[in-house]
Amino acid sequence: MKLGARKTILLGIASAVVLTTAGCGGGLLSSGDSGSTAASGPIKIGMVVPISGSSAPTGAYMKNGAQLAVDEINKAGGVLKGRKLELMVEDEACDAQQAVASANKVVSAGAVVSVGGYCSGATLPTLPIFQKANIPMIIPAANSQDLVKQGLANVFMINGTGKQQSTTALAFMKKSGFATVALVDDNTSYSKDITTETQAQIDKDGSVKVLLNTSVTAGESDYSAVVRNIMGKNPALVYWTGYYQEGGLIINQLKKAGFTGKIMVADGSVDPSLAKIAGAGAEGVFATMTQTPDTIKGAEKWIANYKAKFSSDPGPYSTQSYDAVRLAAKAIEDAGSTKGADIIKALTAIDGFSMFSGPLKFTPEHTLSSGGFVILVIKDGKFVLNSVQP
Amino acid sequence: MSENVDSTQAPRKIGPPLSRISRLFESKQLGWVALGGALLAPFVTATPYSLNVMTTAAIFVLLASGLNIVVGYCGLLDLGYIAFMAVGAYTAGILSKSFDLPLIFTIPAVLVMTILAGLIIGAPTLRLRSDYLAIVTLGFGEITRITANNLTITGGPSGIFGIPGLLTIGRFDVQQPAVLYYVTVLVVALFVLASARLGKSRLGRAWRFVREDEDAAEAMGIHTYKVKLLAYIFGAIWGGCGGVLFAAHLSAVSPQSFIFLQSALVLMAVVLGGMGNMRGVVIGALVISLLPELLRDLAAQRYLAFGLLLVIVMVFRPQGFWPARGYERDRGSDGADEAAVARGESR
Amino acid sequence: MTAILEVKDLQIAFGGVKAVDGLSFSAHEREIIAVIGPNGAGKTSAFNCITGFYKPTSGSVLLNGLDTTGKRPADIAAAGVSRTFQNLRLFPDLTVLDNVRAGMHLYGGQNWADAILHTPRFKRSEAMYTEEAHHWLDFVSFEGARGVPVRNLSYGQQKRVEIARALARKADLLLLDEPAAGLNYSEKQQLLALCRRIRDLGTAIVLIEHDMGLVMELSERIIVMNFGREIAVGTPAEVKANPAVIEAYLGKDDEGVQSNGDA
Amino acid sequence: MTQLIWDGLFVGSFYALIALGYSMVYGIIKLLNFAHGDIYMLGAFIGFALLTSMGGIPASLSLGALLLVLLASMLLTGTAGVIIERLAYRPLRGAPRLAVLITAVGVSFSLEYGVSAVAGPNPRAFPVRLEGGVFDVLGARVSLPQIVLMLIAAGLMIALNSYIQKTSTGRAMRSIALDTNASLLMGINVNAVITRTFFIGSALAGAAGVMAGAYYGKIDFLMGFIIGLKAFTAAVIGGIGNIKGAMLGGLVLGFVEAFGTEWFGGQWRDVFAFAVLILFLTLRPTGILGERVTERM
Repeated sequence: MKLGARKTILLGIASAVVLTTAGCGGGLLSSGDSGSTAASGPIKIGMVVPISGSSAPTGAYMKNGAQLAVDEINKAGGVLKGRKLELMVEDEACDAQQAVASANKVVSAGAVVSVGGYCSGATLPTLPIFQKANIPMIIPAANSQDLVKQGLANVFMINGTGKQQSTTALAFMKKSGFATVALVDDNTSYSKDITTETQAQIDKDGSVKVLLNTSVTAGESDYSAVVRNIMGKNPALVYWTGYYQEGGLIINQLKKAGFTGKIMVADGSVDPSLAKIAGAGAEGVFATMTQTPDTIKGAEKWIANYKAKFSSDPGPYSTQSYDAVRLAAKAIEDAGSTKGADIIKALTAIDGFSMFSGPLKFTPEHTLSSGGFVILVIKDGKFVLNSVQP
Repeated sequence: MSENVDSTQAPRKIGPPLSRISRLFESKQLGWVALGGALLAPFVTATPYSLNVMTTAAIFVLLASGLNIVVGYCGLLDLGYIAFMAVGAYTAGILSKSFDLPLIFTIPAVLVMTILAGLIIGAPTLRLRSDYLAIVTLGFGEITRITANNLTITGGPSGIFGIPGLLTIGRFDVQQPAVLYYVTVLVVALFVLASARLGKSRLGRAWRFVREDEDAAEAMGIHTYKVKLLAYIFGAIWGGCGGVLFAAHLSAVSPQSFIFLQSALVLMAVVLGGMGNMRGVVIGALVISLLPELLRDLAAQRYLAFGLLLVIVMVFRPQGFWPARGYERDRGSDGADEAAVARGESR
Repeated sequence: MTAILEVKDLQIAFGGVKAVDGLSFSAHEREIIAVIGPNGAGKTSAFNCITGFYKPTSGSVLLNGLDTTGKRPADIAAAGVSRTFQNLRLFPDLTVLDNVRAGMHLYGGQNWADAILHTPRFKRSEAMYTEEAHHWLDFVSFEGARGVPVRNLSYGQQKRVEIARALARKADLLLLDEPAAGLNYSEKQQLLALCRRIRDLGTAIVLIEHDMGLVMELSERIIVMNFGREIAVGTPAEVKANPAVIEAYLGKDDEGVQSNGDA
Repeated sequence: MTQLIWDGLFVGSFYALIALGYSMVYGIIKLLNFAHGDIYMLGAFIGFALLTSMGGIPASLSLGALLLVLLASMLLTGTAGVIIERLAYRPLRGAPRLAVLITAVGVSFSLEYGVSAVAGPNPRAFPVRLEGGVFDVLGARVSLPQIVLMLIAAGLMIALNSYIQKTSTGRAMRSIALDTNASLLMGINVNAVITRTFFIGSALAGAAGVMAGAYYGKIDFLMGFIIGLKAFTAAVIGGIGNIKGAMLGGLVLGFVEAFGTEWFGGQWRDVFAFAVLILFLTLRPTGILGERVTERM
């Protein structure tokens, strides 16, 4: 009786498998092409951003920005004679494994363009996936030099690179006469990229002196060690290139320790919460950042739309994501098709497409010709455009 | 109070496998059925996504079966197991990238490195009491991650990317998702079989003796320290090979993939599945790795669920959902023992 | 012929307390020696010193002529000692057979590679393990299921399994720590017979026991301990007559009666 | 230099406060309460919730309000600790260590992701800040908040110590630590004492959480993980199960980290702490003050 039972289950499983095999499509035997370049119906746009994890809030800002653009375009009649856009958001959680899974999901779903990418470390392993599928990537936020180093044809970055950011930073230091600077990163690839670039450019330029270039461990509360270090060197400017969580703490603790010099943060720290965490000490903190709606004249209408739609203020990279989608739509329109190769061609050809960061033209290595970085400063707990610009 | 006295008082009861179902689950063929299912799965769905998810799951199964040797068989709680995978992945990645080798040729080096890692972590700590050991392994896990994050040879925080594929022979590239999936499944199957067989050998029994009562084991001439170290080394090898597959699968290795959370997930797979029972562990691994993919919307809450589940399982069913079968065939037909169990329990 | 076990001036102290204070005795082939004495006399401590679970403060232990003082238990077991514990120390979740197989660990006969590849060698040795296990269970006349976890067995059965495990070690010297504790009269009689059968294998037995009846009937020599010291040695008759013993043990007969009664 | 010592001392007092809970629980039921660090996190969030519910607090009253909240959170985290012990640990009393440890890991996860489910994954800025004058002591900048916090910490530890030394409960705790079964025979209500132990330990951790929130100003649901491990390290350094040792260990670890980061750089800070932990466990598991435990057999 035992044997009998065993046989039946074996048979059962086997037959079940066979049936499903015969039944469903998408299997090895069925035609592998998952209809990514279908000639009709909505056009899928994939977006892999952090929905969970410590960077989740930024992911939400990006998602909203992209959604706003999609809705506007669809309201205006879509692309390629009335085909609607459809945004597909998947979680990246700043983890390579998650990102790869999500990227594959997006590819499988037949997206024709990817407009995601926030954590450089997690975005890097997704490059080969989109490349294999020949899907263009318009990366709105992640900006590590490593992304474009490999010179992949399908990768475009519309956020300023670490290099461009550090150029702006250096220019600002020289212009406002900061002779000595301390570079502090949080040991993430994004952050280290900026410090290394800054260090390199300063060394080349020579007019500013780096007194200290150090890293801290993200996720801790007590940064007295680095604070002590900075106090010892007493630079005119501290340039923090990490994210706002630690940035706020370090600013706060620097001020508590009686630091009299100025502090500047990179775009990763440009978040409303920075000032909240840093407390009173945040006043007068500079930031290197691409234009945000609050700093762009004539963007009030855009902000109003955003607020009306999501009943919350736009945040970091809302604009870049918004532009990424518009750019994708434009490229598809120009290409006149949803074939990856055509869209990539169209993207490379684009010239003068107007975005928040200014008119767009890609450099040979597919980055912005001008990073569009500006200097912000915190006034009454809000980031505003600084009077002095490099 | 003494550990051993504790373990005998452990609130466990392993009932006899009376129902037909459980007998089926104990059947020898089950492994083959599972393998068959895994091999046929791509015929059902072969989108890059599903293949990716299935490959990840398979690698996770390998990890779980490795940790099962350490935790399940030998009863050593390792909270930093993912470190071994990190060692494997980084060794493979660095070598294959810098010498532009197919990953497969890095395996010897990986073995050496992981065994070394096992010795380095195990040798000083295995004399510690189990709870100290747990924390120390956790410490080693974190140290490994942080070191990988700080060194330049490991590519610092952004890690290593653009790693060459597992193997390419002429126009045949193992890196194609489907092919890679099959390779992974077969490798994993072999490892799972191997660890299951180890569990049923003299060494495997020695591990269980150590788990149940170290002193009694010593008294029978078992070098508990050596035996534990062996468990560690085998666990390390399993993890290291998992690392190679991981590197091949993602073509990139970065520190964020080796946080404590990952170690904890593997541990959950082992504990929930049923410590010491390879079949249970495989199921546990599949559930832990596939469930979040199936219901991505709940992904954010899954750790809460897992945490609660751990507590509940430990309190109400410490041996896991599918515990190791506490029975073996007696000299006579195995009807005898069940009858006897009834007697045994009626006492 | 050389003694299987030779204990010379064994001493162990915990803090200030001297649990064993200068114990010396030796055991030969086919000899059954009983160590008796009131609770806390240091009998079990002495056992733990001999088997390496305690490191003696001073003195030496020789097994078949070679010095095993302060070696780790596994090595001493390999040198030819096997033991049972005062209160059962089986592997509760493992089957009866596996518990007995534990005693055979030193047989070897396979390595991990054999296990993974399931080589003929592996199959042979596994078969041998099982056969031996059954043999020793038969030897201790263990009836009942052998494929079930020992935790499901009765106390008496578990005691048998523990002895079978110790025997499977095939040691020259067998240390039994209160083997009769908690057994009823008939079980004790069976134990008596079993000990004699073990003795006839050529094994030397040293047992700690409170049941005077059993001790007197079974053992050729009796060592009486008190406060860690050996206060008397000799045949049952001699010890019975020894005034020091009588003093240390007021009414040893009650002892016997009690432990007979508590079945 | 003096700055270095002062900072070490300050951080160390936090570690000590949490280490106490570890040490007490371990000393009494040999349970490594993996979730203890998350109780600290819980305390911070409870404090956060209470303060925000109070609404705007004038700076003049902030310290008073903070003290109130501190006490309230201590009560609540203490209770939480007791509940956890009841539901998760007590059923496993006498189970193998492995099972209990895994349970503790589970509890830790439940707390972390439970809080993140309720309060959201984003870090929160603490509503009330301890701001205050700064003065110079032998070249070290010492701020009023720091002194206040360290006084509170010291006060709590002294109170605990005298509680354990003088009261009958304290004696009971010590006797259980020595021999649970014997204490049972002596008619000590072991469960009651263990409950009390969990309450006190968790309350102290909760206090540390609120203090950290008020001083550093940022809290998030994972803040307890690393500091929990550090606190355990501190407990081990001092000699686990030893109350004075826990305090000492906290301070020592504070120094070790301060000097370590000074010499090796901030990114190695955790490596440093863990290395110390491993060294102590392997070379001197009884810690600095822990007396030699007689080997069980």
